[in-house]
Amino acid sequence: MSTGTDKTGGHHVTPLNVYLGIGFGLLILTAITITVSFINLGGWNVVVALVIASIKGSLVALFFMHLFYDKKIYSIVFSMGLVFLSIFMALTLFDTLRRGDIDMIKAEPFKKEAAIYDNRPGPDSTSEHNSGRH
Amino acid sequence: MDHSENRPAYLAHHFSNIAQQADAAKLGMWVFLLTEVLLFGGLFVAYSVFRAWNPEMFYNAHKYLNVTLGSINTVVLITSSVTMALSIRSMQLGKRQQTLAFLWSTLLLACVFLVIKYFEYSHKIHLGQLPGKYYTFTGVQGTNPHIFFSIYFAMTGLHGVHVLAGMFVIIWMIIKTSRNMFSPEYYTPLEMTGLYWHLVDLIWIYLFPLFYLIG
Amino acid sequence: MDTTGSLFLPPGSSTIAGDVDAVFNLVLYVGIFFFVLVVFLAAFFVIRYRRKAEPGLTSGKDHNLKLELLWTIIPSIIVVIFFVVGFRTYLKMSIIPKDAVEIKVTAQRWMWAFDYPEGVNSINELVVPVRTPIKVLLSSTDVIHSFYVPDFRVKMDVLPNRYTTAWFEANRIGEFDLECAEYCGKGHSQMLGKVKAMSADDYAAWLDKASAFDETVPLEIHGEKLFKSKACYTCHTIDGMGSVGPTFKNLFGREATLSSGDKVAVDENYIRESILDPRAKVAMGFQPVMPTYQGRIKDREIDALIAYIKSLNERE
Amino acid sequence: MTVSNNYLQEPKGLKSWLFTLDHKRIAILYLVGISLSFILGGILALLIRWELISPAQNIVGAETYNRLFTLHGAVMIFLFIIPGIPAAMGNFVLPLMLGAKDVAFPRLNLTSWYIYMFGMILALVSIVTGSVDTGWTFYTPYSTQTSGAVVAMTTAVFILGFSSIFTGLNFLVTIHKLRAPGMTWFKMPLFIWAIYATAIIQILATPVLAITLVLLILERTLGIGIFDPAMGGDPVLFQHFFWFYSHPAVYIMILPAMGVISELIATFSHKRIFGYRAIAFSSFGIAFISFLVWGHHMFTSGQSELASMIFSFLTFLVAIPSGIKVFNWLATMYKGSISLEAPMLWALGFLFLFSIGGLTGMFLSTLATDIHLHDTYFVVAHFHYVMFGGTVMAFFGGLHYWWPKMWGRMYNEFWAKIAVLLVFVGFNATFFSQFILGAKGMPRRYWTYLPQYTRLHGFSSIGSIIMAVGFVIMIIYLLHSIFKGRKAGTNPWGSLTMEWETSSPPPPQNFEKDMVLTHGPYDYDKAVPNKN
Repeated sequence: MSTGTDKTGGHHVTPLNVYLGIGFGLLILTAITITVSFINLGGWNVVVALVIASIKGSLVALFFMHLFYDKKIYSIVFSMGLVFLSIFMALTLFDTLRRGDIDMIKAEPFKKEAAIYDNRPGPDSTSEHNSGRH
Repeated sequence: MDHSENRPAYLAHHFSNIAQQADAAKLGMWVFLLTEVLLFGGLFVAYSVFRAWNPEMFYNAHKYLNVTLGSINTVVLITSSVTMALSIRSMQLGKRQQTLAFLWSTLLLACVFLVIKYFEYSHKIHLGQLPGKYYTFTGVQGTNPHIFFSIYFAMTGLHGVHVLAGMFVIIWMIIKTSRNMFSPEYYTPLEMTGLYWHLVDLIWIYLFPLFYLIG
Repeated sequence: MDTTGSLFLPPGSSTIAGDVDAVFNLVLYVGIFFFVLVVFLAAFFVIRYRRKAEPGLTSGKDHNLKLELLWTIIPSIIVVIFFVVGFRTYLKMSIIPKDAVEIKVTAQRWMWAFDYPEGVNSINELVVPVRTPIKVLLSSTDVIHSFYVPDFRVKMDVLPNRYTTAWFEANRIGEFDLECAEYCGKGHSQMLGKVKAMSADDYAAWLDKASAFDETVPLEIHGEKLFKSKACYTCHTIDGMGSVGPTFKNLFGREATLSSGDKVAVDENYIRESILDPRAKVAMGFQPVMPTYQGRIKDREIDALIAYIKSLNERE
Repeated sequence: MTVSNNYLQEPKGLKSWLFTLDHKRIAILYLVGISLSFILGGILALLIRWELISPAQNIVGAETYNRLFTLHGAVMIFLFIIPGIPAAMGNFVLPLMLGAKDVAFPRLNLTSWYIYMFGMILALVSIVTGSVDTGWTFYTPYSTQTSGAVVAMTTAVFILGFSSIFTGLNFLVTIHKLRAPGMTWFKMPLFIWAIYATAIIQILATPVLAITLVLLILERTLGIGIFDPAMGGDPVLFQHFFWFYSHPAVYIMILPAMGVISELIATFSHKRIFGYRAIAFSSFGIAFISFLVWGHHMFTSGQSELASMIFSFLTFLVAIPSGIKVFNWLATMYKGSISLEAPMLWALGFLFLFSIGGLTGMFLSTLATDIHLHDTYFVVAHFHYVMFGGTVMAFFGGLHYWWPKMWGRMYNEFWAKIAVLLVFVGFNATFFSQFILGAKGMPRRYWTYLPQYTRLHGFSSIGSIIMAVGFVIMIIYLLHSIFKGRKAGTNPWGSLTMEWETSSPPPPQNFEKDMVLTHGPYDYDKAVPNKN
């Protein structure tokens, strides 16, 4: 088993127009994402940016990387990366964004500015140096 | 061993036919790309954590990135992806000279990308917008802007290393192609190079809005 | 529930210990049941079905839906129960009573410093009134440590640049071990302390005494006590042996070489400076790891320590 | 039926070994590296136990002690257990079990071994150039502040990670593409399923370790400030990064062990394995859940209570597939024909110890009790029961099982039984006492301890000596058997999996003919293996 070629054959030749069309589409989408970034949508900016990036990414993966024509296994392998990356991100953010649930004092570092700003004039250089004392 | 007499030289002894070998290589390559996604994934997680903590600082710091250069680089990489795809298509059709031409243009575009990146980096280094404790710039409002630049340099740096590695592989492919080692029947290494190059492009597609276009 | 102390657990001495130990014992007994079940079955099968002759064909039975559902569903139910009881007790351990007395705990390599609301402080000895909820506000000045009192079943990591909290309420008078449970380097295993739970009267008396300096005892005897209570002994010896810091034996009056190469006479001023600003003049061959005692030691106490160090010089 | 040419003899010469592409030879090369690592790690462990026999300074000071336990952890984990079963045993039997001529990418396979050796040498260099005292966990900010060769050691681990990734990648593709005709997915031996699940973890988790170590090195050299609190970073974030790899890594260690145990129990019970699909799928269940539970290492770290709750719940889920495996193994033994040869004794030892290791994990996933037990000897005992009682028992069980196939010789059965007995007794003495120590409040990584813990520590140290004697005996009779052992037949245990259909040791091309599957791996109800 597993030695036969898939139905489209190992030598699917993508029409030239598909490549050029996808490439053109990617450039258009790039232009759109740049334009949108200059419009203030509040929290939606990042959503729009990521949605457009994902459309672009899908086009690259599906056509340039042939996932659209190839066996499903490759799509599964690739999407595993996204699944596990999401798990990693989500569970980590469950910690970092929810540290003040029970005791607000735990949510913030007591010295917000890093040590390198200690002797530097800056907008926020008044913070207490001897951080152990309280 | 009952190997059939007409085994081509590029078919390794432990595979029974070319399709099996090509499928194995492709699966291996995709698994490798999966590891690349997770390698960058760690940095994406660090990015999300710190951006969620300091959204203002990220917004203020991103203004010091040059959107024009970033956009040009995006266009350059997308174009290089198209030329890479076309080089493989030409080999499928048996047009070796065309393949070479497209590979050379991909290589050239990769160079352009890195040169632009070099100018961006040197400008930041000049201003003191360096990662971590070498950060000396004072213009950015907000908490710990050096972390923005740490993550920026880590992510674009890792991406740049991948571009560089890709260039070496493309050079190798140019050599192999000009030595007539590929044919419409066998061009697996070329195909694998293409997959890798598109992934490098794909990662940049995410890096670009996340750093240059924080709205 | 009073189920504290067993083959495994030390006697519990906080209000939460009973709850924790009840959960522990629940998991323990269920665990023992399953362990005995597995070992008994394995042993029984080995004896009963021991190979006696060359085997022929054996039974091909390879599934039994009822049995498989049984050993999937029962463990699922048990783990959900474990999770729920564990989480409920955890919430009790995490939510700090509003009337808790707040004591600031600062961990640094390798000692514990405690600041009480009355302005008193102590080192390596946390004195608390019994039957009073105590909130410890934890922070570290260097690396991660962990505040661990086994008898209270309380543990919390102590982080640099961030506060963490824990609370406990001692339910009996006594002395309990305090240990650092997060690896922090060379002195990790000596980063020990005591929690002393006292009656309310004794606690008040201790606070009084701690804020006063007892002039009736000779200064060097007082210094000897401070040598222990301020945890000098974790890094300095009095018998001439090397340690993290220089030995105190024959130290006074000697000429010391600094890591900068300069030489300095070990006199009253040098010792005073080394206590208050330890990193200013570090002796050659030692790491600048000593924490500052600025704000943690009184002038009179420095006098006492100097007197004690002087007393450690051998007479010719 | 001895065949004149076998992979050990042909071709000859050192060069033919160092540049071999034969998976069997690469397995032997791995076995050498892994055995040396195990011996080194074991010596370090004995030194640690010797130091801890009493609270006084017995042989080394605190600083040296800290280096000893760091090295013991790093060597055992990165150089022994993680590559142990997959790279050494998997490399040898995986293609044989599939009826394949080699793994999918033989050159990559050899490269993995060279990367492994390079990582090993770099790790050893770090010992010479100042050593590392951070613990194998490299927690920040300690690891960014301490002196010593932290960069060399983390680079070594980074490199070893690539070896692990390439091995996983290679096996995954081999399993997909190189199965013998007739071997459908559900006719594969369960060891293959276990290796497959392991490969998935290796591929998905190890890159995160790589980037974590890169960031740690950057933190140490450039002070980038992502993990360092003084630079505005978060040390707890480092723990997330580290455990996102290192918890699944625990399953990189135990899953192949479970695969070995499935083979041993089926062969030595001479019975069709009970619940084949349940065992195969539970490997995947465990592999998937392993990515969801890393936060249980951080219940006291200052992570949010919400995260602790989620991680506690998810952690409990691991118990279910693990339990399913254990019950299926027991059901396999029911009405079998059980032979107590040495490999089966290791497998029974595994059942006993792994049950304790697994069940004590319940105390640690329960939030309330973990607060008390975290970072104490209870945890040390728990993971040794899983890693040693589980993986190491299975490793040696598998080694004894496949030994005649590897070398074509039998070891001395009597001494083999003595050795497994000594290891079993010594192990329990060493580590069961540590459960009690931990629950009583003895923190881990302590160079000295309070007087109330002295008796149990002494007991533990004596146990470690018994264990060491067992291993010394094993090394002697195994080495002896390579040269003087009785010649082994093709199928000494009477097993039905495919690796027993070729001669012992196998020819360089594995099989004399192209293999076709004729019976399932556990068809003891249909086919009688010809035992010889």
